[in-house]
Amino acid sequence: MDELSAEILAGLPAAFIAGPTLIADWIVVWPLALPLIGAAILLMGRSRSAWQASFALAVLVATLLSEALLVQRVIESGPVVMTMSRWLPPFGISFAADMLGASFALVAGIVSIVVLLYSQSEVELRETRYGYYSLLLLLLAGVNGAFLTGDVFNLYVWLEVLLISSFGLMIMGGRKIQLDGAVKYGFISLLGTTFFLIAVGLLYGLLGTLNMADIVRVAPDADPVAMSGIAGLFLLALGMKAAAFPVNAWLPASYHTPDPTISALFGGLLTKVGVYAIIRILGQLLPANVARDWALIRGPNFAPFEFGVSLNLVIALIAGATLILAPLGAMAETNLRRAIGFLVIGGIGAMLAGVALGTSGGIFGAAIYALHSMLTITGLYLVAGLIERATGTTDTRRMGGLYQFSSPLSILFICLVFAVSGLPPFLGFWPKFVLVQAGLGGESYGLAAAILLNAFLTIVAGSRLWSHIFWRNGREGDGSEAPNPNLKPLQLKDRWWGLVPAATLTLAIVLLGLWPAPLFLAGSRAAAGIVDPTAYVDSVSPVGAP
Amino acid sequence: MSGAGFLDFAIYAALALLTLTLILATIRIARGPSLPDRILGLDMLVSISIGYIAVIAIKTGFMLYLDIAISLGLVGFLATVAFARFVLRRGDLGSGGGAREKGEEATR
Amino acid sequence: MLFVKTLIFALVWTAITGSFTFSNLVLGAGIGALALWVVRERLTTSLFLTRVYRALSLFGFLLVELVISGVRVALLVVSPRLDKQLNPGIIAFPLKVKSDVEITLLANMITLTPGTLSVDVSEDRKTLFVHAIAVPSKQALIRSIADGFERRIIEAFE
Amino acid sequence: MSTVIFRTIAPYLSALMLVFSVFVLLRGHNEPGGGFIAGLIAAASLAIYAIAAGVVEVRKALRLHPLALAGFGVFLAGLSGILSAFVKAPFLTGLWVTFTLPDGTELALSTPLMFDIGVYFTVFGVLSTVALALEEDDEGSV
Amino acid sequence: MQSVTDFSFLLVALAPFFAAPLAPWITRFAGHHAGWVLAIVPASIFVTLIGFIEPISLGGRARIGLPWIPGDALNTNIEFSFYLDGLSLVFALLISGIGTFIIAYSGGYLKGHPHQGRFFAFMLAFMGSMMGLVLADSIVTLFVFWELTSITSFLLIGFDHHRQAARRGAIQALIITGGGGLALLAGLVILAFENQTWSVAEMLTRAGTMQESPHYLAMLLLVLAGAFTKSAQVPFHFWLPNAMEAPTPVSAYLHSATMVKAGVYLLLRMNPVLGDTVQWQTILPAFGGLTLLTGAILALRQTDMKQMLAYTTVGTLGMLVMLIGVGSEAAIAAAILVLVAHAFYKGALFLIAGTIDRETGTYDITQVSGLFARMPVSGIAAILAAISMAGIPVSLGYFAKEEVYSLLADPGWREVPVVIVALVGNALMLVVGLAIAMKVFFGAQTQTPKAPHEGPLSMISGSLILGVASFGAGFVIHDFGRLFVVPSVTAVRDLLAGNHLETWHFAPLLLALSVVTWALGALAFWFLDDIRTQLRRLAGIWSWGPDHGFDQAMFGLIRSAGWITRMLHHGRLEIYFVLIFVALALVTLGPLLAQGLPPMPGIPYLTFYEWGIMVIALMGLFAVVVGRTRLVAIVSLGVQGFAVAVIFILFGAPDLGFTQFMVETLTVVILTLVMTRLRLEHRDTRIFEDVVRDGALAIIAGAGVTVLLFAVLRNPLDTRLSEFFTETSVALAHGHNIVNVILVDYRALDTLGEITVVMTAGIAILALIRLRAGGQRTGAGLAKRAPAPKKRAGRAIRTPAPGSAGA
Amino acid sequence: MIAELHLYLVGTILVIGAIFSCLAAVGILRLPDLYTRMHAASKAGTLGSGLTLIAIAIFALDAGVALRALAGVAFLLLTAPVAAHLLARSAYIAGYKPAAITRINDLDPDRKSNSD
Amino acid sequence: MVETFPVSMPESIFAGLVGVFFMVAIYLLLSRSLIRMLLGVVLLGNAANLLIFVVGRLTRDVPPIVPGELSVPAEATANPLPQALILTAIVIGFSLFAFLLVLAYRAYQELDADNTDTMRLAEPENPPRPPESY
Ligand code: NA
Ligand code: NA
Repeated sequence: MDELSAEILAGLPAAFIAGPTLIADWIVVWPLALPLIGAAILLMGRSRSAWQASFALAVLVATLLSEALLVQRVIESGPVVMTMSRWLPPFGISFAADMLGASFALVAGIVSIVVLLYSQSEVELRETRYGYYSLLLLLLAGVNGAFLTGDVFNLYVWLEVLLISSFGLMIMGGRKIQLDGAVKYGFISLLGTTFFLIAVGLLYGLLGTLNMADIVRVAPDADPVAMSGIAGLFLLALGMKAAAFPVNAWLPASYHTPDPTISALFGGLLTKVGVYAIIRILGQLLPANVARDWALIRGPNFAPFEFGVSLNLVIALIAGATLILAPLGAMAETNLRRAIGFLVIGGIGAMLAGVALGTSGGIFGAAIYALHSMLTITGLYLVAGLIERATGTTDTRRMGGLYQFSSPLSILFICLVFAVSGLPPFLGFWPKFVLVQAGLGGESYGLAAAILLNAFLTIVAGSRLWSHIFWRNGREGDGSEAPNPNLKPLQLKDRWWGLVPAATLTLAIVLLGLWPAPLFLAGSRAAAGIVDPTAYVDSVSPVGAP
Repeated sequence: MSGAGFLDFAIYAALALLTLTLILATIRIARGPSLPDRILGLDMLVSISIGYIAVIAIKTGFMLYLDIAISLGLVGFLATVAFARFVLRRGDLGSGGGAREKGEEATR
Repeated sequence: MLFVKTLIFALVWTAITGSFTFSNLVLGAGIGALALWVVRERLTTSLFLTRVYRALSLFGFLLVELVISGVRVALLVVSPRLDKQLNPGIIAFPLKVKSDVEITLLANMITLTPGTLSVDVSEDRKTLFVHAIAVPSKQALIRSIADGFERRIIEAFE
Repeated sequence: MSTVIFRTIAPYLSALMLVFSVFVLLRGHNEPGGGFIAGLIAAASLAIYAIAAGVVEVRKALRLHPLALAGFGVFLAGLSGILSAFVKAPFLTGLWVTFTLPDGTELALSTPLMFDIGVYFTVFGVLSTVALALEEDDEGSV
Repeated sequence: MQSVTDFSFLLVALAPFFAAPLAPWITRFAGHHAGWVLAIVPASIFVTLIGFIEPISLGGRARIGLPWIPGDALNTNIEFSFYLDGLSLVFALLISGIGTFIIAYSGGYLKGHPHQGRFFAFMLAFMGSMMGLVLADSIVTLFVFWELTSITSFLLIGFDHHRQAARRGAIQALIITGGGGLALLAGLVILAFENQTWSVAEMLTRAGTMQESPHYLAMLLLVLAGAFTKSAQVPFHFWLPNAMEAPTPVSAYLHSATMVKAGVYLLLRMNPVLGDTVQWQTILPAFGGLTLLTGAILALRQTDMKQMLAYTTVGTLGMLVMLIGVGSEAAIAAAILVLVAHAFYKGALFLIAGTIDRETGTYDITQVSGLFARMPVSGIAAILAAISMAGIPVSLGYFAKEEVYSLLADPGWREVPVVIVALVGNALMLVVGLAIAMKVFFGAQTQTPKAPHEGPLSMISGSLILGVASFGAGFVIHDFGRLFVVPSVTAVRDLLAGNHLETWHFAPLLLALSVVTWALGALAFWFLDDIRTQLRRLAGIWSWGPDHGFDQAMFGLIRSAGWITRMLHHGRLEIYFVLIFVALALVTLGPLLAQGLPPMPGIPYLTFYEWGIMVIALMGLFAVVVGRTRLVAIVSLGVQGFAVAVIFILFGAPDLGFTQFMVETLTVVILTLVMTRLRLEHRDTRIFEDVVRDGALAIIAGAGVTVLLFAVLRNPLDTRLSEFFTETSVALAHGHNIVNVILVDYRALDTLGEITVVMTAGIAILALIRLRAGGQRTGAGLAKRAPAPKKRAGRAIRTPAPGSAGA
Repeated sequence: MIAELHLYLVGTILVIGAIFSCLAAVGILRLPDLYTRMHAASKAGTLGSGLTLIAIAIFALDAGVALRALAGVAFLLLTAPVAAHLLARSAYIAGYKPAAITRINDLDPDRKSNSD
Repeated sequence: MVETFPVSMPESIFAGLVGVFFMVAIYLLLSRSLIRMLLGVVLLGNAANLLIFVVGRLTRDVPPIVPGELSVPAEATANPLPQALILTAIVIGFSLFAFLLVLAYRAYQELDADNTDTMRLAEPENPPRPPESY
């Protein structure tokens, strides 16, 4: 540093983070940097396909390891922060891993590894020239970036990374139906992220900052009118990302179109990022603005009344509608993976219900619901892929007879269906339990009832799927008990690469259902950090904070 | 009038003229009638923009705008090439151009 | 020959960067060499303006012609009875120049000069089709091009 | 576009544009420009070359697949960020090394420059990939 | 409270779960003898539990809690905890004891069935769930096991999965009991809130406080919804007869002895916490009585043995609920006796019915008679069980019935009607008992689908022992009362109950009531065929019942689900867009309209060339909209792009203008490159109505964003970030172009993400262009390597179909 | 005085350049067909832009900027005629007929069938 | 409550222009024709970029570039941060646009349709009714 800059430096408040950055603090960067650089290396060697799968696996394992260490650090010593380029926040971009982000990242890492192993049973995806492995790593990089960043514009960037990599994955295979699905997914998603960009831009215009911890500090005093609109815009943008009613059409239109492996990856990761961002932005950064009157409904002159509508109420209505309508879709669908898509959406309703409650219990429930959903939905899609291979169809009416045919598939499917329905002792019960508790405790009886009704309808839908695909001997229509002639045994590769990862994941889900303590630990800490962001803000410590 | 004053006047005059020019080119783009006419208009728009940027450079005293002008010329060329190729390949003149039948003939 | 081209590129580089230091020249030479390497397949082996003074005179002539042509067109478009002034036509100009570079140069110059615009070159590279805005006489037009640009190009490239 | 005129002029124009793109890249830190625009100009030059000479020739000229170049770009940018780990600074911290050349010029090498070069390669690689693939997808080019 | 320190009952509760996964393997090696092997599990549980009888009868209780869910989660530690007292012990003994016979029985009953191992696994899992349920202390633990019984019974009822009726029964049971379970969950959560504890044991220490709670009624109704559905009370009774589609051991175990009693258990458990109120004492007896009569009458209508037994089970469950509703010490004692007696005789009868079916091939009592000679052991067991069912002295059933009638000792507004209903119900159920024992085993032998002979040891031992126990328990009724009834009543009523049960006693009133019962029953048995005919005729007239209603509700739900889903997910992208933009208009305009629009701005000062650029931008936009062909629109797109670039340049953003020029040009270029390959119809196909709709929506939504922008703009901008960058750019970041320094230094991470997007787009686009799948694969995962069609799809573009080529 | 003259020179060139550009635009509006319009665009347009770049070269009083501006002019001279040629050729082959007043047409219409 | 003031700066008229951009973009996105929708995407991107530009407040003429010899700009410059954000957004938007464009191209090749109403593979026009059975 030359003399001139030293002189300037003296006139500035403080420009640099003074002390050296410990190598240990890099733990918050690796979950992003490893898959990102790994993807770049894969691309550089794209013509040599032999080592790509192993290399991708190695990168994923390293990423998972770093995520696990990160979670451990967060448990031990609270949020882990690194502000890039050494510029003090809010001037530089911070990466700030609190329990919410770190635990989400960890589960995302698990999902990616399972999917990578599973995809080894899918010849088409292994053709590395088209970049499947790179895209997988990039998706994870985008997801982790979104989970860990402490800057709203940077969040936008990572949302786009995961969006574009999901585009790439969605069209892997190039089937017509994929193109159709991708058109809908693509255009609607693009709208969603553009709305997000607009909201971020307006937020900058209003608050003059992009750093999340800094926003926590200044948002409550901002112009409430402008803030209402911005919060609403965030809700719309992220609601689209999370597939909340009524802007969720892209999900059932597209998730069933790519290879099941990809469906699994999407089902596990994509919408959860939207939920994460909703929790982060509406639950942590702008809760005061969300809870404030968002709009006033005034009665006509002859019946003067005023009814304040908070954004919480809007979210609650959205959550309720999503909770109830989604399982109806799952009931009505005859395409297996499309039906699962509706189950994904139902879960989103539950998570939004938690956000609508806004209490620590609600956020807690939403967080562990998301963690559960990431695992369970991934498992469900993976098993659905195996079912499609064994039955040779995607249509539940043409399936049937699998119960006798394959015990492993039966066990996996029923465990996952019960998990997604929220029947104890399966994993899905716990978040619903927490949410019902939070709803009743917060006297939001409607939300609690909607969650229970959702569970009920999901049981109906799930048991029908089970009955039609597994119990029934044959296919709908042609004498439903006549044996299904189209069943073919899973090939060796399906069993080793398909069944084993799916079974391992399911086993983990079952065990976590039986012993949910880790989930509760993560969820409660995450919720505490969201509801009271003091620790988060302190660890980032933006310039200007008291 | 001082040199600086004259230059100021010249800059505003040039801006006025170039703005008018931009509008005229835009009118050609909007009016067509054929696709090549519109492409010509767009090509024109590019070269006017180069002049416009140059005037801004002088107005603000930032010579850095010059590079924008040069780059625009280069990439604008690519645009015209692409359009020309479209016209050639597709034999598509849009509407007008007095060669509807021929346009269809040229369709392969 | 390649050295000359690289040198020219290095000079262009120092020109656009506006810094005439030795290291910048070396950098420019390096970048120029790289750029030429990329397009190496397509670089014609013909002479590249060996006779620089003729080339410069050609360039000067072009600039003068360009100004004249610009003024003519400008006057043309503001004339109130435009259609009276117009007498357009497409004529075939028999080429004497042979090489691609020469043909290209000629065609471009024709476009930049008064009243003419190169439309196409025939497949056998013997004919250049020129659109003229006012064709009083076909032969006169052909002669003016042949005596003007074409002659100068041939001189510059002999 | 097999006209003599275009085919003749295109290589020179492309080469000039490539030179220009490097210029735009290197001065980006102090004046408008930078990796993105430079990469874009470079890709445009390649596109002109491809339209004139055909994709096969461009691929031959490039040797590497342009997408690998893009990978290299992101790799370079990421690496420039990780270098700061060696000086106990956070990710993507700008590091500067200044050399004095024999003729007295100061040559500043820095990770931001490395980063911008990464941007350049990425943009160049990807846009070239897209242009060439689209061009190739089309049989019987004009 | 005396504490029993032996925690082996924890293992007792969980042992079946450990055995369940092993069952298929054991069955693979041991065949149907696996029944005997696996029966060791419940048998040892039973034996272990016997050791608890004495200490518990002396007032002991045991509790064990394992840490399960960490304490800071809900500020309430949820434990995986169990609690053993008189009540849970009785249930646990029943479950393990009868379970032993059932498992052994299943070995014979399902001999040779390909999925016998699976069956054992389900049965053991169910057994574990049931054990867990009755032994649970934490209500979370209780609820987990509660739902586990629903899940395992779902799998068991659907065991004969190839029959639609079985699947229907299973789904019906799951939906009804699972749905009730959800209500129960809500009730339990409120209960936990109100009690500030998850532990039932702790709640019991605060008995009597909940009844004052403002949420009492909600809790009560929700808990009752859970218990009534599980215990098949009217109007949820219909799932139980349908559950008879299960293999008979399942019916015997789940649907008489155990699962359906879970609701009864819950009501008994909750009696101290929620009972003793007018609501409790009204609702329970009312529903219970109705259920008793309904079950008894419907049982008469049947000729299928399993159906008859099922409906009498419904009736008995009604009786139990009725008694619990009364809630007095005597009523609870009666309930315990009825419960145990019913488990014995009904278990025996179910097993016998299963044996008969297996040996004769039918369940229909009109098809079989005179079996005694062929199946003497089963006949004896049936007679013993029927005696108990009929309440003939000195069987266990007799004491149960007397205990019910003894409610009249303290006649009140509840007791009298309860006894009358119980009497009628008992009489009608007597008929069923007689019908099965007499009609089937005596009379002339008839031709049956299979030639009958006695079942194997595994199948007859259970029924015989249960039959003997039904009858024989009466001889040790005093000890029975001391060891089981009194501790249970003590647990439920929280008082030390007395034991007045004696084998030989004389109570004239009770005897008289018993006689009336027998007389009524005998009369009905005499006219059974006529009664059945009349009942069936009645059923023919009024065919609608809740069972039919279930189908209607189910398929109505499915149909409306289909309709709603088709409405919402129609596949028309533009309608999806309409929704999104309506939402955009709402979120932007909603708060602003409600809270007051920002004041409209005055006309600001702009230079003439700024106005000019604005005009050009608007012209460009206009041309894009009205451009008739797509390429014209694309060319016009360039105009607005250039205008935007010029705006950037005019307002001090050369980098932006630079990039915008480049990108906009390139956008137009690649649009053109692609358009070169497409041959599209030129016109905008929108009809006028759509133009109006789209235009209006566009204007409103666009206006929304604008107004929001105004609302932001009227606030001053905090520029500390930009000031910092401006001050430090040269000095500390060594760059003069602040924007570029932001991009590669201050916010380099954004740029890293940005180039990642670029790179990823490259990968995706290349894959999109190169990866083609022939086009015939519309289903995923199918026909992966199908040959490509001769004509490449791409060629179709250049050889357009006639009519699609429009110039 | 020299400085004043310098500014006058710059201003004048600027205005002349702008006038050329403007007239080129008038030309493309007034002239009857594509080919005649291209005369206006390629000549007057190039001249106009070129002059403004030259104005910069003079104004900057900096060798680097001046050379860059001249390089820009060179680029213009290189690209403008080629672009005009390509567009005219494509339009012709695509069937864009010259305006009715065009007297001579040496381009044989049959040529276009084998032109690409 | 913060002090607010009415807008009568150049920003306000450009805010109006942003609105028009949004309107046209939305109108095009609703057109059902993939190519027009893509034009809408481009316009939407421009609208968002302009919005960020305007919301960062407008300063005439002075770019955020420190003249060579100085270490801080001599006069107030345009706000550099929104410019950097927009640059990132432009690049990202362009990448997404390029993908969607090629997607539309491939969709047209494979599905023979530019009209989204006729693209009904993923969600068929008459979806099968859910079976009424167990
Ligand atoms: Na830059
Ligand atoms: Na950038």
